[in-house]
Amino acid sequence: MNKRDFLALAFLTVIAVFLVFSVVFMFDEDLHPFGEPTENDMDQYIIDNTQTETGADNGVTSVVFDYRGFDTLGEATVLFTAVAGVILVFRRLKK
Amino acid sequence: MNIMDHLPALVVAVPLLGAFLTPLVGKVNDKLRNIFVIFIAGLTCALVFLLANQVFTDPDGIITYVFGADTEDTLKSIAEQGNPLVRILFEVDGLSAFMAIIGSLLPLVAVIYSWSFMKEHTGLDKYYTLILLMTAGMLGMMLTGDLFNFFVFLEITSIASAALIAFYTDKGKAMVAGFKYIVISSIGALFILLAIAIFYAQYDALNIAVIANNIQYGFLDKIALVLLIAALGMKSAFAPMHMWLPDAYGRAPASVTFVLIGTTLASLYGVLRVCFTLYGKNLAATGSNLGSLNLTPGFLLGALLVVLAIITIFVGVFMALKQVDLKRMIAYVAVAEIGYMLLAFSAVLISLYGGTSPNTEVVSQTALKGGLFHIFNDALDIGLLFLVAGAIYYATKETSLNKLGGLARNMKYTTIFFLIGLFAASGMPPMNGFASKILIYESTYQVNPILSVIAILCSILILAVFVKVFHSVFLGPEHVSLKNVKEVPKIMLLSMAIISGIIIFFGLFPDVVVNNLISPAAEALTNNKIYISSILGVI
Amino acid sequence: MSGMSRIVKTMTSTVFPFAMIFGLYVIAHGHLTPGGGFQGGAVVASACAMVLVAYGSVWTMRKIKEKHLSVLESLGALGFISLAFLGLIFADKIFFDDFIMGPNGIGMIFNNAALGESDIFTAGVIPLMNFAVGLKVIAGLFAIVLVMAYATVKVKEVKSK
Amino acid sequence: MIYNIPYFAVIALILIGLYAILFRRNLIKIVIGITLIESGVNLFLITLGYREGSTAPIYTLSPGGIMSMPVPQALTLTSIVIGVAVLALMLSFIIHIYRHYKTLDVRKIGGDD
Repeated sequence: MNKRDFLALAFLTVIAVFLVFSVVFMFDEDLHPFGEPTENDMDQYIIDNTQTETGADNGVTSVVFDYRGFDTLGEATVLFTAVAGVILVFRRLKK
Repeated sequence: MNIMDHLPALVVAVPLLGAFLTPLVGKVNDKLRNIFVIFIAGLTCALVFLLANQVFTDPDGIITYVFGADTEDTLKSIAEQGNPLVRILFEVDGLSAFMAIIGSLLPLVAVIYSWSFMKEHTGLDKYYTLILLMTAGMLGMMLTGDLFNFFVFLEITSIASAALIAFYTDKGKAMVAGFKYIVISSIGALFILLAIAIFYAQYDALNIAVIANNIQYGFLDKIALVLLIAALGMKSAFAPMHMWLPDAYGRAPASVTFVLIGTTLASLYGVLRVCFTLYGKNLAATGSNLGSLNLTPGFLLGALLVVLAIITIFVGVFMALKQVDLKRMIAYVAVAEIGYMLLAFSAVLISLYGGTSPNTEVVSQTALKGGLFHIFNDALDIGLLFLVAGAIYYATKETSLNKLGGLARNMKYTTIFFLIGLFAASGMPPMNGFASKILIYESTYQVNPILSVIAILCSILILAVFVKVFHSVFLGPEHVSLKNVKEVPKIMLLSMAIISGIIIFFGLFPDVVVNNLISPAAEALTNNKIYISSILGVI
Repeated sequence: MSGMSRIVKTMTSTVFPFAMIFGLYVIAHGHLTPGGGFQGGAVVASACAMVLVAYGSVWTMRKIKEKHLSVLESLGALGFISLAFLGLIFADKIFFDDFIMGPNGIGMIFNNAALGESDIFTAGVIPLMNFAVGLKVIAGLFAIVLVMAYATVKVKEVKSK
Repeated sequence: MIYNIPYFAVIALILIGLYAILFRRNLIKIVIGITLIESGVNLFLITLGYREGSTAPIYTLSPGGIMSMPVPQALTLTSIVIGVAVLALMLSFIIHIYRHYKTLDVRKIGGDD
């Protein structure tokens, strides 16, 4: 094991110990245990109103295309950007 | 439909629409496409100015726009019935409007410049599409009031920039620079997403104002702060993470670099928004005492940033001294200029929350105005220098300092523009750089005299760097290969003249700019209560 | 990349229509069942990518160019943003408003809530946006895969074909 | 405590990804590291939205009962699409870099053209 790999392992171990420690001990204060989110006004509002406000049965689609539709425009733009970028990178250089 | 009510949405939607239309228009005719792109960039710029005018004349100084529902109804239902805020909204305050002016001005000049600068290249349809997408992404980052939306626009900006940095695909170094940039920015974006998830887990909200109202500054919030500062600092080239910037700025076409400056500043805007608005409530919380110092979170953050700022200035200046490539040298000076802005903002944090200096209010306001003014000046000065470097490359196909010389004989106008940029970037009196740097020196002197001494010395070094460049590129003996160099086309000179005109105007009348543009932005930055209460009603 | 064996080609031709129909089903029922424009588009694009793998990129490039896909993608993106802009003109006159649904909606067929009854003609502007995004994703993903596959073909191979 | 296993999976994914980015020298492996971090973050988002005993937030043929939270799922969807876009661009850069330098080792690229 050379020096570089040793450093790598030491660095990652420190981060790992820190994160595991934080997950184990910080649960009751900040982060809620898996399966029990306590603050959920926004999501409950969406579940209750998706059918009447947007007319969609699928709650996720109603978020994607109605409540947070502008994000989806951005997301579609990201894909458009990537396609334009890939085509630009592989273009023919001579006219 | 009254167009004035929908300005925040149109500012982002118009360049997006233009970007989607550009490939189709490009099928018809090249010239038509160029005119179309300039028209769209100009329209965006005009819309931004109208919006800024609205914001600056608004009594609260904040314009809100909710997507997909009536703005007033939504805000009323939040304030009165206590409904949660589920939709995305744009919240434009003085700072956003100020940044958006920069973000729309740069692409306009860049597309005018590209008309003849990029004429010989293929793939211009995609090139112009990506420039417009960068514009839309930048403006979206600056105007949005929603964290996840900020992330999405950040990704649009970085993907478009990465593809454009690698525009010269026949050069291996350009591809490496693009790869570096996309790796750095996608890691940064993932950090931001992790921070957003942490906020979502605790407060079930994605809106900046709602989170800022509820924030507790607990353990997880501290992790989120570190993640956000690290990621946005990485994207705005703070010192240990600046490595991508010289590569990216140096390898991209000059017109792209000009817009890239705007994207870097948009990330810096993100840092400001996070520090002052998102965590604004917690910065003054009482911390432990160390001697006479009160270690509030704001003071600690300021102390951290001041160290980063000094390192950034040093790295930028000293690396610039030993460069032999013109564009890389200017890129390192750009790093140093970012250090100056960071120095000003950390001086604000220290003087506001450190509680050591007697006239806190004056010092922090001076530093804040200096920092914000310097954001605009940096974009103009460094941008002008890059445009000149691009013009030199256009005329000689060369950027290495060793192979250039005596250009002043054949390229008179370019030489004048370079001189203007030189004086402005190194903060010499008649130019705008002086107007903002003097504010920074003044305020940092009050915080700690050593800081301002370092700042002044480095500024002199920047002047030395550029005088050396000026001597070796424009004066001195003419190289044999450069005998037949011609002045660049008029349209490129026009775009450089626009920027020089703004620089000289800012230098001669700094008060006009400070009173009309900077003061509302500074006001918006220090007072995050208005930002929160304009969404959630009176708190 | 050249084509693969005859067995693979035959299997691809058989499976391709089914994958296509499944993808289009996912797009069309985005507002009722799990899925939507992105997911269905990804399914259809994978079907196209399967053809690309089986028949080789040179053959595929002769059938369809990335230029055409790029135009299709632009059209999809334009459709999506136009639906957002139409919200400015009709109904409540707000960007990104659902101008078909609701009390002021102008819709003839899409203007009713689903309320648990499976019907494609519900949910206002959402199915239309699903179709626009679906078109965009199909064209976009296939264009990326096609361009990248064609770029890795050796120059000799192109000339010999 | 044992129910928090998803969070540990998130930590493991992010750490493996960080390791690959920081200490691997092959460009493709760096990209794999980025996608691993992305999976970790997506898993974290999805995990946040789960309520005990809940079904998918879809009313078509729904069995009734509580539904899980829809917003994290929508965010994850957006984040996945963005990940695909970034991945495509990074891989095309790698193809070009390989053409220029005939290697994928980070130590050997970036020299003169």
